[in-house]
Amino acid sequence: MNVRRFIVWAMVIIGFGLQAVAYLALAAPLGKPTDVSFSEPRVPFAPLLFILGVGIVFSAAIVYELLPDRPEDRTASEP
Amino acid sequence: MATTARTLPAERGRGGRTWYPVVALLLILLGVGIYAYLEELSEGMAVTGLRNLGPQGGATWGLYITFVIYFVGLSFAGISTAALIRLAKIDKLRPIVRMAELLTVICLMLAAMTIVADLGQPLRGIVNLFRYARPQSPFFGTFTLVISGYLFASLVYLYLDGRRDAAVRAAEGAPYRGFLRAWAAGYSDTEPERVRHRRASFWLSIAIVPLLVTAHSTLGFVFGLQVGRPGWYSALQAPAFVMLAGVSGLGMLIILAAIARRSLHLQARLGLPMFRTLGIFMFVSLLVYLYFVGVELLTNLYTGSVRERDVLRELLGGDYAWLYWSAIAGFVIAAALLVAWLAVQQLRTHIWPLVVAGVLVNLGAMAKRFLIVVPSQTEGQLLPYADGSYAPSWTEYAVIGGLLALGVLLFLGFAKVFPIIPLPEEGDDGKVVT
Amino acid sequence: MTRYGMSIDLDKCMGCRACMEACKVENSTPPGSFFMYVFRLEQGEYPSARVSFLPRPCMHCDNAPCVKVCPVGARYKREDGIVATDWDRCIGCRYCEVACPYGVNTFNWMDPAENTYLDYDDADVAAVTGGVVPPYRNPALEEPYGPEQRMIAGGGHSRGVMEKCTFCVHRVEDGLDPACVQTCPVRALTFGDLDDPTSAVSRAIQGRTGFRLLEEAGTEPRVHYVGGAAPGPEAREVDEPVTEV
Amino acid sequence: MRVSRRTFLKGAGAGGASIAALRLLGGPGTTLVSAEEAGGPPVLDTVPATCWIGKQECGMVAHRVDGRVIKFEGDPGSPRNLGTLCPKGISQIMPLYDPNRVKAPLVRTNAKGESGTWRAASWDEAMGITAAALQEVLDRDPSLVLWQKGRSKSKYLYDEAVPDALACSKFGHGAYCSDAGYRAMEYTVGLKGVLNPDFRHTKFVLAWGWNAVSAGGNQLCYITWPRQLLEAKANGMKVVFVDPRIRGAGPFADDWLPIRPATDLALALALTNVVLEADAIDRDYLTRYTDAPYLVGDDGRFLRDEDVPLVWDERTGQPIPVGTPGAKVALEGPFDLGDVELRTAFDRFREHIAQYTPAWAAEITGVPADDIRRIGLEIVANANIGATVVVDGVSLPYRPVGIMAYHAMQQELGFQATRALAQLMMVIGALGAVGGTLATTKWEIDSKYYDWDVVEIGDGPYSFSLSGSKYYPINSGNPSVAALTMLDPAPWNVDKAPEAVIIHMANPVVSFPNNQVIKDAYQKLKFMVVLSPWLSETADLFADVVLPVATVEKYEGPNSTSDTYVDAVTIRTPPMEPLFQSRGEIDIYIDLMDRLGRLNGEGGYLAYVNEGFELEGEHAIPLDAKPTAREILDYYAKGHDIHEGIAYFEKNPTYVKGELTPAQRYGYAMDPPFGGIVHRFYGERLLDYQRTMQEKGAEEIFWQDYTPLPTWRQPTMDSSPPEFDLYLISHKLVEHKQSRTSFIPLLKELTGGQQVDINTQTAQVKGITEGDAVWVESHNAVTGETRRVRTVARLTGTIRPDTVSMRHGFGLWTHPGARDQGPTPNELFFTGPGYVANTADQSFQVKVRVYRAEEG
Repeated sequence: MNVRRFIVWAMVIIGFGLQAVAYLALAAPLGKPTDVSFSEPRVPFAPLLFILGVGIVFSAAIVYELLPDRPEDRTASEP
Repeated sequence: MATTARTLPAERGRGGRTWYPVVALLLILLGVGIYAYLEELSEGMAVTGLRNLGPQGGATWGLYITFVIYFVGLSFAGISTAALIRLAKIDKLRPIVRMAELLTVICLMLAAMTIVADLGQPLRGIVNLFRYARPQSPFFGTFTLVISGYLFASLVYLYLDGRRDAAVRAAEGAPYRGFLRAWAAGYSDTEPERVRHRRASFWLSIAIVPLLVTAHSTLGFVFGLQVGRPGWYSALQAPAFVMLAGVSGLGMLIILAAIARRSLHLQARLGLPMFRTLGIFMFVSLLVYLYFVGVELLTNLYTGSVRERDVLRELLGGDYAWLYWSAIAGFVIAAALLVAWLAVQQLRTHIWPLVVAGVLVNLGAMAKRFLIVVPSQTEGQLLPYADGSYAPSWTEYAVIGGLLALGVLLFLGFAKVFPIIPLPEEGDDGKVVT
Repeated sequence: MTRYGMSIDLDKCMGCRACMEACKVENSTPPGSFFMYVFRLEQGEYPSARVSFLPRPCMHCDNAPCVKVCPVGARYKREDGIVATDWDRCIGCRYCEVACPYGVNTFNWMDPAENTYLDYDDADVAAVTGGVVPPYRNPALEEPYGPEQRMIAGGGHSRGVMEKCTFCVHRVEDGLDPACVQTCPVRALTFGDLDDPTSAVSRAIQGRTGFRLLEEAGTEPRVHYVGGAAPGPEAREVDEPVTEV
Repeated sequence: MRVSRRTFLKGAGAGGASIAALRLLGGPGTTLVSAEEAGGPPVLDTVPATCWIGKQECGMVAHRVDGRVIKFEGDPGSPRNLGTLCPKGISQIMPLYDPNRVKAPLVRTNAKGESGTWRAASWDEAMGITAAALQEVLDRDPSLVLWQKGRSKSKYLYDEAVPDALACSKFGHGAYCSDAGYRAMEYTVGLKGVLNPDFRHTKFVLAWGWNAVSAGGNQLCYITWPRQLLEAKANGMKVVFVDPRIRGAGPFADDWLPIRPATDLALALALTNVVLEADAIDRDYLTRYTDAPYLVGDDGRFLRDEDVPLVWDERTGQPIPVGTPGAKVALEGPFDLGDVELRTAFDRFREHIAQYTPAWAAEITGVPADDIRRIGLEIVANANIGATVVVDGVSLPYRPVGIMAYHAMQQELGFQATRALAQLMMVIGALGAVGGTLATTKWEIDSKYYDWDVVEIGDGPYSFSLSGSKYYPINSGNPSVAALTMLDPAPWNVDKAPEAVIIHMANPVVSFPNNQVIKDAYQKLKFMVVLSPWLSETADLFADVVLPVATVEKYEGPNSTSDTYVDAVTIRTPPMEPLFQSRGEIDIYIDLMDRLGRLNGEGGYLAYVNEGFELEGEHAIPLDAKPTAREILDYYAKGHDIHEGIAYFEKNPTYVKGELTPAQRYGYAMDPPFGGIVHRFYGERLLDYQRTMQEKGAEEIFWQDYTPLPTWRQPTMDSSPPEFDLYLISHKLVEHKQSRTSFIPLLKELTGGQQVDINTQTAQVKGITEGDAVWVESHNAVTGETRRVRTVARLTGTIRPDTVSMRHGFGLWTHPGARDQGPTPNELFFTGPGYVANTADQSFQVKVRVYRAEEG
């Protein structure tokens, strides 16, 4: 397993993880609202983190394609 | 390679005679739209035809929300085609994959802008959504998944899919070389790169498909979860949204493909088989959608609550009947046209039936979106408020018109600087690039 | 634990709409904006036709659809049962309005300062009022309320935001009844702590047959109607307000 | 569609564009300015006030911020409203700050009769002009000066002292209100009031033309009666609504008798018929307190010995003078006296009523005979004749049957209809009994009881009000009638017309019926001064001078705030300084009287105030000074055991005197009972008047209703041609009061404008659908004149199919907020023979036709 794959997988996992955490733990709680806490994110800008998560996951594809396996790949593939 | 390259569809100047007047017209429309929106900002939304439900006897959601749904619906086409190509290996569709992706990206941007246009506090809206958005609100999905996630994913897809062409064009010395170089990011069309790209796109498609469904569903949930609105509260709302999205999206794609085929003289590459595939997909999803409509109609007629039936009465025989029946007629005619096209030998060699059908389903889609949004507000009061009414003001029409114009401009603009039809690879017909 | 609620005695209500006017003055709401609304309904045919009345404040639901759908938490449920609107956070998407089965939400389509009942851009009036618009506006409406210190009192605040009945939170936190309850000439409205069996509102409900509006919608309203009956589908509105917005 | 979209100036966006850019950055639009932002923490306080908009002076608490009133709330200490307020009361915060008020004294700069153009004048100049103009007329003939009010909120400082000090003529609004009923009750039992139930003790009430949820009742606004109605219903009272149009009263009605308009007399007679048939007769009351046992000759007059009427003594079997000690007076004859047969007034009454069977009345009133019989028997069942009850330690007759009949009696036969209802109550002994029918807050004998018995019908020339004339001997002073005589004095044998008019809280050209004629008449006036907070339509057309009057922010009073059980008084005190240059009326009159030299000394304004206020000795207002309104009211308060004086009312809105005693409430409990007067069951003098009128050559239409016993005849309007197939009546809205409220935006928003309520089936027949524009065209059965107004049709099942109804309070045009609200029904009603009762009272019923506007 080379560095590139590792990073890509890391990004995917972190991305989804961030989404899950932001959605379930950081944003305003789900459930029948009984007080103001249901209308306040537990961490400010939690929604931004969620979107960030989505972003990271898909950015993984870019990394997957653009990041060279080993430095010499790049030189090799120069036209 | 230069000689061959000059005949490439993406060459500048093609359709130049009509290009500038068209752009000029679009710019005027856009200008009017901007003026209208500035007026909305300065006077407040009182300049729209929107008013409060109940005591004010109006509709609080109107043309703007209608088009938010419509735009998001169109975006369905792009990614779904792309996915089909990758997952279902339908290579026939490859020539239009970029147009499809572009359609998605532009529509999602338009949708986002339309939402902002519908906000009473636009600036606050942009800030507070990132700051406070609540997962419990169906808007959360719309905002995070549809607008942000979906848009980002599409951009990534568009970007990766365009690297090769960017590299080729850059190599040919096409204008905007810096831009093209940056896009290509060192792509040199080597075998390992192609393999990587295919793999990347494959997994991307895999990842996008669920996003696709959830995204369009959440939009459906925005309405479907509202127990307080007769005509909205329905489990069919989400799937119906997805289906109509597919229908209108594919319809629009057919129209775009036909235009490209005409204006870029690509009868060869954008051939009948491709249209045939698109046509069949549209036909199938249209049938499924019509089935949903029938099911919903039957359910409400049979067991709908009094208020449900009030709304339905308005749709079938009341103030909104003309719109409702024109929409249905549009869909049915489109379906009939497609059947004829599939069945009748003489027709099969033409694509105009598909285009007509595409136009019809898109008009029908706009109407249906409007009919989902408005009547449940004006006639769907659960308390005995006198019936309301809603007619969009010129401001709303102008803003929507401006956004549509902006969409087309972006499309044309993109086509100006980048091959709107992917450059042929080996195996494709047309010249080979090496 | 105080949980506020209201009872409305339909055997008493005479549909005079004093509550609507008290509300409008107390909260200085703009034209066309009714935190409290009184239906005058007619059903049946002569000679058995009958008119009935139905006051409609916000129901301050325990399972409030508007709170659930608010994308930014501007509409929230207070621990004391009041469903509040933070006009300083609201982005004006009006989702709460379409989600509410009761039609209680009212949106500032234009700047309230430009949307007044009379043209108060008048030097002589300003000389008396110090330029307050409308002249009867209560500064208490610009204060934050509750432990969360949010801007939730009154109406006519800002263009492009949603407003609705606050149960007169600025009065309630001072131990007063909401304006509608305070003014009702026939004492059809009662307000107080529904969790306290000895409170006026609890006593007004005890032993009376009654209903809550659109309970089937699962909204769990905190407004209880006693006497009378819920309006049937054949009820049609008469004497409806005529307003320009 | 209730909402009308604002239209925006195009190009607003262009200018707005720049602002818009800022808005984008600035985020929210400006929230409303609050005093706090004006600097420093706000000073909050409350001061007393008294409701000004309505008729019953509810006590109020004004909430203030830095001295600026932000809200009026009800005064918990006021018996009438117990801390509550009606929509009008709450909304009067808006007229207080109305920028459209008259801000300075105005002097006319264009011709009368057209919409006025004005120049602002100083108070000194305006008062100077006014005084000079009045002086000129007063010097020639004080009776040519007319003080005309719509409403007055201080009887003794305005209605009495001003006209008395000027020795001038005066008009009120009673002839459009309920004076027909007043006249009947004054004449019959000597009370200043119409009929109202004793809600605290009653079990059965006829709500006669009283729309409980929209209008006031006898002498009080909406707010007090409805509360008492609900309390009574909670105690098991049953209420029957007698009304062509039930509307909002529906939910509270145990029964609804949809009576044909103006046939109230027939229904009252038929109910009496049922009661007599059932022999539910309080013989004790009738014998002891009324003239029912008097022996009546065949000429319709009482038999007399000298001047003393005779009654039949059962003990001696002989007729004897009334009041002969030890006599046993018989109520019912006939008595055989040899050759002649003697009958009592009650005998005549019985014979008279016998013809008025339920079946007969059903034809006329449209109320089924069975219903009439049923309701009649319920009256009998509830009357408990002979029963007594102890109230505050006093044992009194208990007759828990009441009637609320106030504005309903403003009809052609209103005077006799009220007498008939009073007789119905007298037969069962409910008048003045506990739980029965009362007429005033306190049972006090009014001097008019005597006046109406000695009316001198002259040969003329008559005064322009035609009081004491052969046309309307018992007279309510109807300004619309006066307008007729002013326009055309000769046929009425009137020699004088008023030349100068002081308009006090009135707007005759809009809010009085037959207003076209009033306009023509006022055109002839030499001078008019209008005291008003707004530029009234009357001022707009005819005023020479307009004096800006304060609304709620002034000293005024005193006024009763009794709820008919607890006695209380209020004096209006200003919650803030009078806005702009406005002043209170009292101060204006004091200044005016001073300029006219009528303020000081005996026979001056202050002297009459002392008289009216019953101020003597140390408490009397010095006749040689020029006091302020505050000082005058201070004298009043101190003179009536409120030792703090006016200062008390500057701290408290209401001064509660305490519960009324039975003797103050119930005629039976007085000593002697009913103040010792004889109730005129039989109207002998009415017959005398009829004969005199005939002798003096008055036409039948004038004398026909001067009958000793109420006698039914078909109303004049019924001879209108059949195409005028509908009865037009008018109704009040709880949101509006006379011509003072329809331009208050808060209230305007609730009600919209004019509309004609029409029965759904009737509308279908006429091809009229909800919201159609229609013409309502009225017809005068006597002159053949027709008038029409355009309005909007609203369909309802709560009104008789042969009746349509329009709202009062609209038709104004000077205030920007009042425009486009449609016409007033007053344009459709007629004044003159056949449309004015025999007491010169305006009737509010006329035959009309209603048709789609396109057709017209």
